[in-house]
Amino acid sequence: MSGAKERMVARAAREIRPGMVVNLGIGLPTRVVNHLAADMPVCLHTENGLSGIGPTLPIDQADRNLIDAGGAYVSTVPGSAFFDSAASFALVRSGRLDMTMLGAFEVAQNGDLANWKIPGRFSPGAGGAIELAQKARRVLVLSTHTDRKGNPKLIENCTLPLTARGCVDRIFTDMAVIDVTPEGFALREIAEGLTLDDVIKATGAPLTLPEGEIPVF
Amino acid sequence: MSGAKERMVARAAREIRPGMVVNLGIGLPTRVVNHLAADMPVCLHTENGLSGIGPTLPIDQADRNLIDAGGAYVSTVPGSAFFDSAASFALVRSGRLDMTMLGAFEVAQNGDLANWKIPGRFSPGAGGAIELAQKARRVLVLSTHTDRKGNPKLIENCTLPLTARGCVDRIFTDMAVIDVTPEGFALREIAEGLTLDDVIKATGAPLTLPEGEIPVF
Amino acid sequence: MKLPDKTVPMAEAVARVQDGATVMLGGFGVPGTPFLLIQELLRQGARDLTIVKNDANETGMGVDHLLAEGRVAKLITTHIGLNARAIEMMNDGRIEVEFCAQGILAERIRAGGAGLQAIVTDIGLDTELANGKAKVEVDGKPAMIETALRADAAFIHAAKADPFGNLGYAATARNFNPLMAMAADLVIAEAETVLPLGGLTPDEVHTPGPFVDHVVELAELSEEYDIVRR
Amino acid sequence: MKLPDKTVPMAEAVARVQDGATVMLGGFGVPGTPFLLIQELLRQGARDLTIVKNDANETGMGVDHLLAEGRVAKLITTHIGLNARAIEMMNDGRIEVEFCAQGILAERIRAGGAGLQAIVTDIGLDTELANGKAKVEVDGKPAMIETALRADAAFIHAAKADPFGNLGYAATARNFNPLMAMAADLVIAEAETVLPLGGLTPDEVHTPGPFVDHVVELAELSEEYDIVRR
Repeated sequence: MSGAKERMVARAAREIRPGMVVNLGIGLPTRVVNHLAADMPVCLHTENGLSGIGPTLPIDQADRNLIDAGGAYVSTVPGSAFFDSAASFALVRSGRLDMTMLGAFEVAQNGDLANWKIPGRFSPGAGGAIELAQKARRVLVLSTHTDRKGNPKLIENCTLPLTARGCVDRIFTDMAVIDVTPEGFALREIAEGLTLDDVIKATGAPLTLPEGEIPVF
Repeated sequence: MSGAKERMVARAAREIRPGMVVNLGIGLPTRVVNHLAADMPVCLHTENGLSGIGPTLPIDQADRNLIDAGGAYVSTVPGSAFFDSAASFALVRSGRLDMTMLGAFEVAQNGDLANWKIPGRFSPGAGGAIELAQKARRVLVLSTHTDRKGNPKLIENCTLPLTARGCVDRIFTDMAVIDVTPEGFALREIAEGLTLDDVIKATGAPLTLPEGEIPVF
Repeated sequence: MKLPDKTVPMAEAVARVQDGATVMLGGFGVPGTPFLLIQELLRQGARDLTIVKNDANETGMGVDHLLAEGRVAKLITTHIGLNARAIEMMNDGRIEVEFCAQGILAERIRAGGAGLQAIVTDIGLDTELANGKAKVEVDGKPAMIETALRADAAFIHAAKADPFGNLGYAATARNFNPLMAMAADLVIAEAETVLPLGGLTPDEVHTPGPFVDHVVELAELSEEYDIVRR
Repeated sequence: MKLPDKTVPMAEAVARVQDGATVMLGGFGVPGTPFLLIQELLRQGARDLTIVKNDANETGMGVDHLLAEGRVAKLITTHIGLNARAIEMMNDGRIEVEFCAQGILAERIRAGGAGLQAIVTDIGLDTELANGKAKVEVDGKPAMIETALRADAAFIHAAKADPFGNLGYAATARNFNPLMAMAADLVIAEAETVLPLGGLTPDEVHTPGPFVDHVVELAELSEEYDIVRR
């Protein structure tokens, strides 16, 4: 993982506050766990039926019946609980999930999120993403700032099928930390070594800038 | 309990077939359990959250947390399971309850049942009766043939608020065994010592009579 | 990471319940009724309450104390036949009573806890419980919409808990408790025993900790929890 | 009374599944997938199946065998991203795929198992998953009706069972299993261990016996149950 991505993940980890119940989506969000302090009072949830995720285990120590939603062999901690898929999403939909971190194909300036379907190319189904995006109390996106072709992922309007409307609160990329506000995207922080112009050029919608110096992460 | 009532209960017990899941309503139906053989393969269900009801216990052996829906202190058998009220009625509504035995204020000749409310006099709420009556695969009524004033409980049309429409399959009283058929009430058996005329007089709707001799219970 | 600690003194937890609140109470008869949380609610004086409970307990127990002190405006329930005061207050118009079929009350609470808006059922369609409820057809068959129920607070009685709020219930004391423990903005669990984290194995947990806000350990049980001698 | 015995040989249980049946399969990825029941279904030859499963397993495992042999007409699922064959067959129109939000699939199955006609939810209202579904308002807010799902048969994988059909699941192998075990006319549970009656305590039971029709003890597990080395 590049230094910029690693710093993005470390920065996102600082959003997690004591007492929270947090679901970390597959991919980059999962890595946030490596940046949490051992004594941090937090409960990690995975939608396939576990609250209190413990460390990921190497294959030779794995329990074949204990995985997270991404298929990684995880472990429990004192106070973990197992439950079925209905209870797992009951927790999500009823407001007991304080935060989720998700990947994105596109985020619109009004907070719309598209992260599950590229028609004609990639339609695996949304899994749990729709409920996580629509119902977590705070939805953070972790993503590269642009796609593989260099096109911006932060845009005025989503072109892909939506996961949920107006759901995204904050976006962490390898270039910036950006909030979704009633006035659209608001730049909060910028990655070390980049200029404001770099970020503006890589963003497909207007950016509100902070007053004074822009914090660096 | 009178001899006629005792024989009614014993007769009703013979409706329970091996392999069934059965819910016995509060009152007379509960007593059916005393007439089941010890090696009878059957599962008794109580709607407050237990499958596999064991014998009722005297107070000095009772577990304060283990009751049936009527408040009796019961026990478990090998293979009993505890569950919550939602799972308990899931079982009832989804067709997993083979039979229920319920009390009645009124049964109409089309199988309508009223057993939960006498407006202005007695309105405690229906508890689980509506779901038991509407969804058990076979609904049996155990009741005295007439009310305390001698008025028939088996009538042409219910006058009281319904528990469920057209739900009753068979009625056991202290006077007779009567089926609900598309043609109305059909007499199947008569209590020892009674005449056909006794039963007809105590019944508030026409009775189809069996061909040949009427079996006695 | 370690899991957060949610143990608090009972008075502090119950103080968050305001006048006019809707409060769910676990229990079916005696088993599972949170008698000591109810006593504390009574002591703190909240009034104009809407109570959601399977039954109204018996005279002199649990919900009946709240009724006797005039704290209850409305009762959402399935059966109040063992509480003559509740029936009398209903008949006199001193409390409003909303009756549900027992399993439908359970499902409405569960739906609230599961973040659903409603369930669709044919239970009670032919009865007066259908009055005033929206009717819909599903696959050509008639049914009705039973809206989800949520509460401002739920009082839960558990046999065992850990500090994170994982709960285990005893025998038929489970009943409505795990459903209500999902369905309120403020979920307070009283527990006969609070074990250290890990004291309940992940498989023993009936209610997962994320649903629970406060855990209160009971020093000892009151007589109300005892076997009822009739 | 004693509780009925529901143990049968696997071939006898699976023989009750007909061509054209809707079959629910437990599991989320490997854990909880009834691989040996699926193998037996494949061996017996039923075709034109509608399969309800969270995912399509991975290539060469579980559901994929049924796909490869052309036994599946329709798949009701949440995510098939790990099975290239399933995606290809969907894109080529060789199978029909109905996608659900994961928790809504769980709730639709649970509703079927709970004898409800439907649930009402706002999940996916703003997405293409809302297309063609009946919309309703609940308390003035928009929502939609998601109909209950039931199946002709459900294949369940349990860690422990008793002869009456009480089931216990291991860790995250629970997932959809207890929901599907309520929601089919024919519920067949394969179990790694079948204990005598009483071997599961009443509190250890995840699926109560009355929901289950047949219990099949597995002599040994196949490689498909093993840890996946990627």
